[in-house]
Amino acid sequence: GGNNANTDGNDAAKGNTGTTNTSTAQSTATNAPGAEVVPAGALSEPFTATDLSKLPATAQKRNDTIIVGLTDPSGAFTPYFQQSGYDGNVSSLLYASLVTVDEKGVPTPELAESWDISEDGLTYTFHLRKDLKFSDGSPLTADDVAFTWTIQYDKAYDGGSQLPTLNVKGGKAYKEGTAQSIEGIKVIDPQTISATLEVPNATALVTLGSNVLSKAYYGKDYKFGHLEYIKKLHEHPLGDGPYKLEKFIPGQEVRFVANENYFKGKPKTEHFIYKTTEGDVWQFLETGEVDYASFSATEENIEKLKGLGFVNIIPYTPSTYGYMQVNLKHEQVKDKLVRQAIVYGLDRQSIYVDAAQGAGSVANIPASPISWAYTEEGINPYKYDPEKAKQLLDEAGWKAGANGIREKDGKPLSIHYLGSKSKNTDIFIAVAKENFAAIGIDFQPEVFADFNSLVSKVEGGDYDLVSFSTSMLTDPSEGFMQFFNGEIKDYDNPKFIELYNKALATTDIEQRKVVYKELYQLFNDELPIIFTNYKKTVYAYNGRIGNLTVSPYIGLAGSLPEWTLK
Amino acid sequence: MAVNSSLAPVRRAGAASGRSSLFRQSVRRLLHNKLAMSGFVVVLFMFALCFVGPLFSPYTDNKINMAMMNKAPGLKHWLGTDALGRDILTRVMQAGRISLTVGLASMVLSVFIGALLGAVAGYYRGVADQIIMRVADLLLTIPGLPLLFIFGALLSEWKIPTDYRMYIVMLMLSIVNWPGMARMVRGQMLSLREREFMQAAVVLGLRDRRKLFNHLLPNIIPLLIVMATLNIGGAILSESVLSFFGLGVMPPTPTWGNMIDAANNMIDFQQRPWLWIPPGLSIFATVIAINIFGDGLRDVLDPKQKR
Amino acid sequence: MNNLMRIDGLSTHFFTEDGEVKAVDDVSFRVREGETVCIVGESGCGKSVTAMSIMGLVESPGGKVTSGSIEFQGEDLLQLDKHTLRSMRGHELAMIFQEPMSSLNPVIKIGEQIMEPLRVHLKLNKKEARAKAIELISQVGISRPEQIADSYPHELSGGMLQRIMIAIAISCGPKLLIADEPTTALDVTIQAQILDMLRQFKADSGMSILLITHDLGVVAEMADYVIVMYSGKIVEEGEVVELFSNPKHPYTRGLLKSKPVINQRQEELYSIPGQVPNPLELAPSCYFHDRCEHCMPVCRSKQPVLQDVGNGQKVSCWLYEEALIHA
Amino acid sequence: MPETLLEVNHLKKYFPITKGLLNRTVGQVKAVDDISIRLQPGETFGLVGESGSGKSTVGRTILRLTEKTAGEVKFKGVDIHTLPPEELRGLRPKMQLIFQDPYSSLNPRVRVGDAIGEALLDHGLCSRSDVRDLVLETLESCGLSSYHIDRFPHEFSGGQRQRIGIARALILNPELIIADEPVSALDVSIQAQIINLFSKLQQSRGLTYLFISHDLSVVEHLCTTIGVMYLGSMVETASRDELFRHPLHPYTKALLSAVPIPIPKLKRERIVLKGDIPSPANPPSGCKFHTRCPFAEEVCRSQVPVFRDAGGGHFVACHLV
Amino acid sequence: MSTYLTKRLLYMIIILFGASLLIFCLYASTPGDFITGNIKLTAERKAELREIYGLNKPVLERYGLWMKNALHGDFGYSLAQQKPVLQLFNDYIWNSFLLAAVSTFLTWVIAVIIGVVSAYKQYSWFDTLVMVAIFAAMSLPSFFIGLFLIKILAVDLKWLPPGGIITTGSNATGWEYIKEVVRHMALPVIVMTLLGLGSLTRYFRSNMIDVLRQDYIRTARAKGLRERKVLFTHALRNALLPAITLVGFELPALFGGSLIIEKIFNWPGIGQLYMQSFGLRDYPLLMGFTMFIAILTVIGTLLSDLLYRIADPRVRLQ
Ligand SMILES: Nc1ncnc2c1ncn2[C@@H]1O[C@H](COP(=O)(O)OP(=O)(O)OP(=O)(O)O)[C@@H](O)[C@H]1O
Ligand SMILES: Nc1ncnc2c1ncn2[C@@H]1O[C@H](COP(=O)(O)OP(=O)(O)OP(=O)(O)O)[C@@H](O)[C@H]1O
Ligand SMILES: [Mg+2]
Ligand SMILES: [Mg+2]
Repeated sequence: GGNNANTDGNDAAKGNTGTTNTSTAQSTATNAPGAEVVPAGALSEPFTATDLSKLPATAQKRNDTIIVGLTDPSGAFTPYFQQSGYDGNVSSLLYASLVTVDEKGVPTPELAESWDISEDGLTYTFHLRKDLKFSDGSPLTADDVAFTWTIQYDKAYDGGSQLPTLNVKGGKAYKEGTAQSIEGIKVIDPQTISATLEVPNATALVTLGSNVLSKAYYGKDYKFGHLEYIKKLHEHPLGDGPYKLEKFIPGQEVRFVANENYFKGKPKTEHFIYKTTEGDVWQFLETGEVDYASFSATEENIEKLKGLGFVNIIPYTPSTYGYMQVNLKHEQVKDKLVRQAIVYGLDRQSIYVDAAQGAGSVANIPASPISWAYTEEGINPYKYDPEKAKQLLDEAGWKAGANGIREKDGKPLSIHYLGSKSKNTDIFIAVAKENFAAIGIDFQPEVFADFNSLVSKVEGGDYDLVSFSTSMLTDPSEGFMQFFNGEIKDYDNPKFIELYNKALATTDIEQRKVVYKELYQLFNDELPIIFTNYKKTVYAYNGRIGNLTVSPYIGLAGSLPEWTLK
Repeated sequence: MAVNSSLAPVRRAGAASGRSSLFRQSVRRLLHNKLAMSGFVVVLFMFALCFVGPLFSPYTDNKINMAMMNKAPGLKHWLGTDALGRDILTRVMQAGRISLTVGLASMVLSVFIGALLGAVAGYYRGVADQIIMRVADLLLTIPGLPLLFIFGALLSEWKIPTDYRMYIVMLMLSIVNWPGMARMVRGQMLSLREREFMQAAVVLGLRDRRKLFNHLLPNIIPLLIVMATLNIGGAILSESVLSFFGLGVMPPTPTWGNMIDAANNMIDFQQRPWLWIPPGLSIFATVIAINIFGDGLRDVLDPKQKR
Repeated sequence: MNNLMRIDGLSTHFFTEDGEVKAVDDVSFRVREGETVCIVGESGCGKSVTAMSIMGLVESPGGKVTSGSIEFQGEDLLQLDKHTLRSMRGHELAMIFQEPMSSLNPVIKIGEQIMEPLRVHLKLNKKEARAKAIELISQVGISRPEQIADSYPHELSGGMLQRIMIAIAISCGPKLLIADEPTTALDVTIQAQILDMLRQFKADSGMSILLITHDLGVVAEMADYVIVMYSGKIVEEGEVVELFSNPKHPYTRGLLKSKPVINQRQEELYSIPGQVPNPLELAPSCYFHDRCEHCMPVCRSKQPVLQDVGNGQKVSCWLYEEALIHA
Repeated sequence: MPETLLEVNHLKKYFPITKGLLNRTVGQVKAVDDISIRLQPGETFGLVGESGSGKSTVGRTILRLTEKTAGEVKFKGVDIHTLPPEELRGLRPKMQLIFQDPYSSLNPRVRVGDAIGEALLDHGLCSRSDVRDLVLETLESCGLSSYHIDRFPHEFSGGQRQRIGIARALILNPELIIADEPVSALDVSIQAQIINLFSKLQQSRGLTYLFISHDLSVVEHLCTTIGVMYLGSMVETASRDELFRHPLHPYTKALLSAVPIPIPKLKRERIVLKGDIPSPANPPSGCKFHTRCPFAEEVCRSQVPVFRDAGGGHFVACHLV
Repeated sequence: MSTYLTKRLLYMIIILFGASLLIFCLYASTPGDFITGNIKLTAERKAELREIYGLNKPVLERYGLWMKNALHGDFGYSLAQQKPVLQLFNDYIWNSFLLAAVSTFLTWVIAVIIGVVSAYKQYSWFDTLVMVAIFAAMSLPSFFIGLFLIKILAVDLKWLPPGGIITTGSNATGWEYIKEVVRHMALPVIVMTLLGLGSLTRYFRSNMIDVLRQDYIRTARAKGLRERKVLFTHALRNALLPAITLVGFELPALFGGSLIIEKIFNWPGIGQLYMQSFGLRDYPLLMGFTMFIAILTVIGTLLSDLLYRIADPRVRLQ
């Protein structure tokens, strides 16, 4: 998981595996899917280029190369060892995984043609395809998988992989150096491998079924407790994905060339390039320097993109949601009624939909509308209602005091808000200040340009509300992650824990759906965090590209091998 | 020599009248300098606009009005509205209050500190010089970014109201940013020291304070005016940099810098020039007016200048 | 002797914030070939401006030659185009300035500064120019010429610098050398050396010298013909012997009397009372009237004109005009 | 005979010569090399010599504007160079300096009234309320008008500026005035005014002058005793009449003959010195003047002449006398 | 032997030691560390990682360790980039240097020319126009000028590429490569030059005005030299003298990178890397870079003092 300093919504291939944060700053939440009313002008259907002749000559000339913009990757292209999600974007093209997820987030086979999960939900057995090869032609076997899993339990492992948190049996012993290998990992034959956990975990399938590192290449120099040698291999990756690394020019571009040993066959376009871009990429799309870019789905952006004539546009909803973390230790927001009043009293429609020009919608549960677990059944939409908010505050004992600010026991109702510096935060503060004043709450905002400073402040506990947004969520359980990684410690509702574990204990989707609905209703009422918004994005790409789809979970990587240039 | 205090006021008055006629003469010369006067008038106008103008605006409450967002200039909103439907003209005027105050205050402060330390170093030489200049060297090597963030964290820790933080940060920045100014003043000081009139001051047995303030300082004032007026644009803009780091003013309070920053994307830049032209022009007009006025002021303060 | 230069009705004015300064006002004189003409007069009377007007170096904007003609070898310098005038400057017309210390470029070596006019006007190549420059340096009486050529101005004393200035001025063999107070900044022994040198060059090359000074001792030593200026006007002119033995204008007389002379010690020196009038507040009158012992009512209201009073001497004073009228 | 006002004994002032980036000291400029002067109250001592011969340095070292290298300077019996700074400051009003260039010695941004009066205030010699009157009085005694008081230096002519410089010194009621070429930057007619002012002030206030100049005609007019310097050393000292009538040193003779006399076509026996004044950093051996002396002999090149009394208080340093 | 240089060098080293300690403490006391921002991690994992990276040790101990390694030439690995710090410098700094060097050079040349001409024609329309343009450039934020030029020259007119350092995917070498880089450099260089031009032009103009009043200019004219020669040989040399001191101060700026320009033009420079590392609290890289700049700053200060002594013949002997 990379430390997150404002990654921007405009980045191309967001959907990499494993290496992004659960939470990113609110500022990234420009875009959100349209669960609510879709405002006029926003895109609900894909749009096809109207006039390919307008395509700039630069883009016209390229016949076997596709260029996509990406924030500067650092060159640490070894999966599990990356500090930045952008390196993950690169490695997602270089490495295939055992299991992938479809556009609904449901696990589907990839390198593993099938898998079994034991009755108790503790043992996962993967059956690999035959004749799998790394890009150098060497075979990929269960030993490589075992090595990949094992190395993540090394004492010196400093990556952000979730695998160690799965508690594979014997992992701890290995890490402490008391065991030579991990008891729970068993290579059954060159095509079959299993892992046994200590407690059931529904996310284990995808976590275990991630990229595979070649033991012959990455494990050659491996000694327990010493992983420095891997750093030297970061810029010379050996993978099994659709593309091979051709050249990495720091700060400029990452060049790929098709991998003829890819198990699904060599990709249709020979060359692919990630070009380093920062922030606004309009100029690069307009001049044909990149073939593909994402924009927040504002009416203007869509208008302008349509006006270009040479791009296809597809609407897209990231699998994230925005929320405000509440400091449950503080008297004034400890009370559920106050939190509900805050939600009623905040004109979220204005902030996240109107001011965002339709590039967002209001969130009420900890899941993205595209998740298989998403539901609106029994969910209170908390429509903007200042009267209701006032009533709730009265009920909670906060009575109107001097100069319009409510008081209880002589203490004024003052909310200390933290946000990351961004245009959206500016809008939020402007509106919130007005909204809160209307219902008698004193609003004290503070903004931070620096994510680290913000987090430090939050860790210090000196806040009432702080805006965050999650990073990409694959499994619905990840929507509650902040309650388990220590970020939110003060919400102890036994019912929540019970339901959460129940949902993880089974891998049956229908069963899980039912549990999650209940969880969502609980959260919607209790509001241990305050839900704010979903983002809405569009992808625009060179009209010559065919077969392009973008998965919310794995981004371009899924369809990239199929892309063609007309 | 006896002091005859009863006579003092009378003589004072005489002296003062001599002075004031001289002052009047300077003012007259200033009034004669058309260019400088036009600069002065523009500065005055900017001040009037920003401090008095909003009183006549119906939009001073800065109410958010989603129905009116991003409207082009028209009868109702002379300079159009922003992304939250707020009146740009009103916001430009309100922004000017902060931008002008901050710009002038930080300019004056940094020039003051720089001049003081530079003067002391250049005048006393020796140990004071060594210490000041070496501290300056040290300060030059310190990166600004962590300093800013540490300031920010401390201010947040100490619960300084957000409205005041910018001023404190500006103050601290001026305190940190003196080395450049100080070096320049010191250089000037070193050459002034060698001038014959300073030798004369030694022969007369004048006190250091008088040498410093009555003889040396007046001679570096032209330099200070030039430096100060050149800095004003940077000072106004630096506020927006502070805002960018979350150390400046809190929204929805506008400043010229953050109003221009709001147009930091291709679409606003291209399609909504009314978002950035008014604040941009305001800064431009202020900077150029203050510089022109500064030049004029320097000429007038220079007893020799005759053009 | 032929006229080398003839100045007629020259006026040079400065347009300042406070008004128009008539620095040189209707001045006419001539310089004959091989002659040394001295201009004397108090500081600020327009001596330098006259010289600058001849060189075409009056500061612009601000200063302007408003009328008159400067005929040099039959050509009016004021009518020449910039290029021709520039090619004459430093070549046929050369000038030495008052302040040797500040008149040489501090960051350029002496040798190069001497070489410049040689290269521009005589089209010498670098080597020839340097050889000539070194020759010139030794010609002006400085030993170690090669070493001096490679030094910077600050490394030389004032007297040496002034000699370098002379070397530059005579380098191209000028017809007219204008020396604007060449010795004022120097001490007496060096002054004697320099004046000696000027005399010698004049004798060698037959050039004419227009020497500007306020020191009557220098005038007596150098001049053939003397012009006395006061407040932008010529008040008296004449052959040097005549003028010194029989000064007519009260100002000239005052000047001669106020100079202390060795072995002629007086208890108190004569001094002309009062101040030079403010050039901005000149009314039509004799400009010297408020300092003059012989001031008459007419002096206050009308300006006298330069009149020939015999012996080749001309005076601008009502005393003599009256005399003439009455005579 | 009244007590000695100023006593300068074997004063030396060497300036280091540094070179290059490293500021190495490569030599010394012997600007003043063993000079002794004795001044009685009411006397005027004239110091003449070529440019660069160290006249100004003598003056400046006496006043401790630069630190001496060796020797002793006693003002009314007090050794100025060992006095702590604050005491020295207290003594300053009693000994004043008048500069050669009246313009550069006045701060262009200080009104002349302030320039003249400020030292009074700093020395507590006068109350703030009385300063203006005193300044006006002094201005008038120096021949300036009261309306000049609030003007800036650039608004004055050279002669007036020099008067301001004199007024600035006089207002402190000094006993000694060192005048460093006070008239050499001035016009002839103004020069006369200033010289007259000097003698008038001496008469009315009993001032003592150390008058530095290179113009012998001026010195002759003002001074009672005259010292001639060459290359940092004194070569001749005598009373005025003695020196002008019987100059002994060849350099003095050359100086005298170099002064231009305003009589045209006067045929004079002039000694024009050849060559340049040698560098004080590298003075000639023996008699420092031998390189330019028309009468130099072998002995001059090798032996330093002794500064001795040639009779009747006429001191000279020359082998040939 | 004079001690001037030795003394200065000694001071320099002391200052650098002081600076390194101060800077290290500054970074250490900036809120948050490399682990803090990664809020996906559990508290236990965070503790584990801090142990691995040694972030839990006291500041002074960490500083000592850093200093020891640094004195041995080891500036460590970047935590975020997983590369040796020195290699990262090598990857990015030359790009920044290229941009800065070219634009600094242009800035100086143009500022000198404009300064000379507008001093020569003081108060002419040219002078006024230049002054207005300079103030305009000074009163607009840099991103703004950047956007403006991208919009006009790259997007609308398509004369110049909008960003980057080479054409994406290009394999050009030799002369072709140079041409490509030059084309890509054009826009950022223009913007940087515009930004730097203002104060320098004003500076040269006022120096030049002073110099043009000097007597030796009059002498040069009296020699009959061409006006151009008078201006550019006689006047300019003197006007440039005081500016020589500025040269030393430019040194750190040449390698410091420019955050905003690099960001707008997608230039792979050190400025962006520094900013990014700062956000991440990538201490080894931050320390390495800051000390590098500090060293350059100190050298630059010394250099500017020395340069002045070399450049002005009058100063040398004193
Ligand atoms: N650039 C200028 N602007 C305005 N007035 C000027 C300028 N140059 C000269 N003057 C005026 O012209 C008059 C004559 O000056 P000029 O320099 O010719 O005097 P001068 O006789 O050479 O004096 P000095 O002996 O001091 O050199 C003076 O009153 C002076 O004020
Ligand atoms: N601060 C200094 N540093 C080095 N050398 C100096 C310094 N001041 C004076 N000198 C040298 O000392 C010598 C004597 O200088 P001084 O100014 O006393 O001469 P002077 O007789 O007053 O000459 P002038 O008539 O030109 O004023 C000169 O050679 C000069 O170069
Ligand atoms: Mg003159
Ligand atoms: Mg002297």
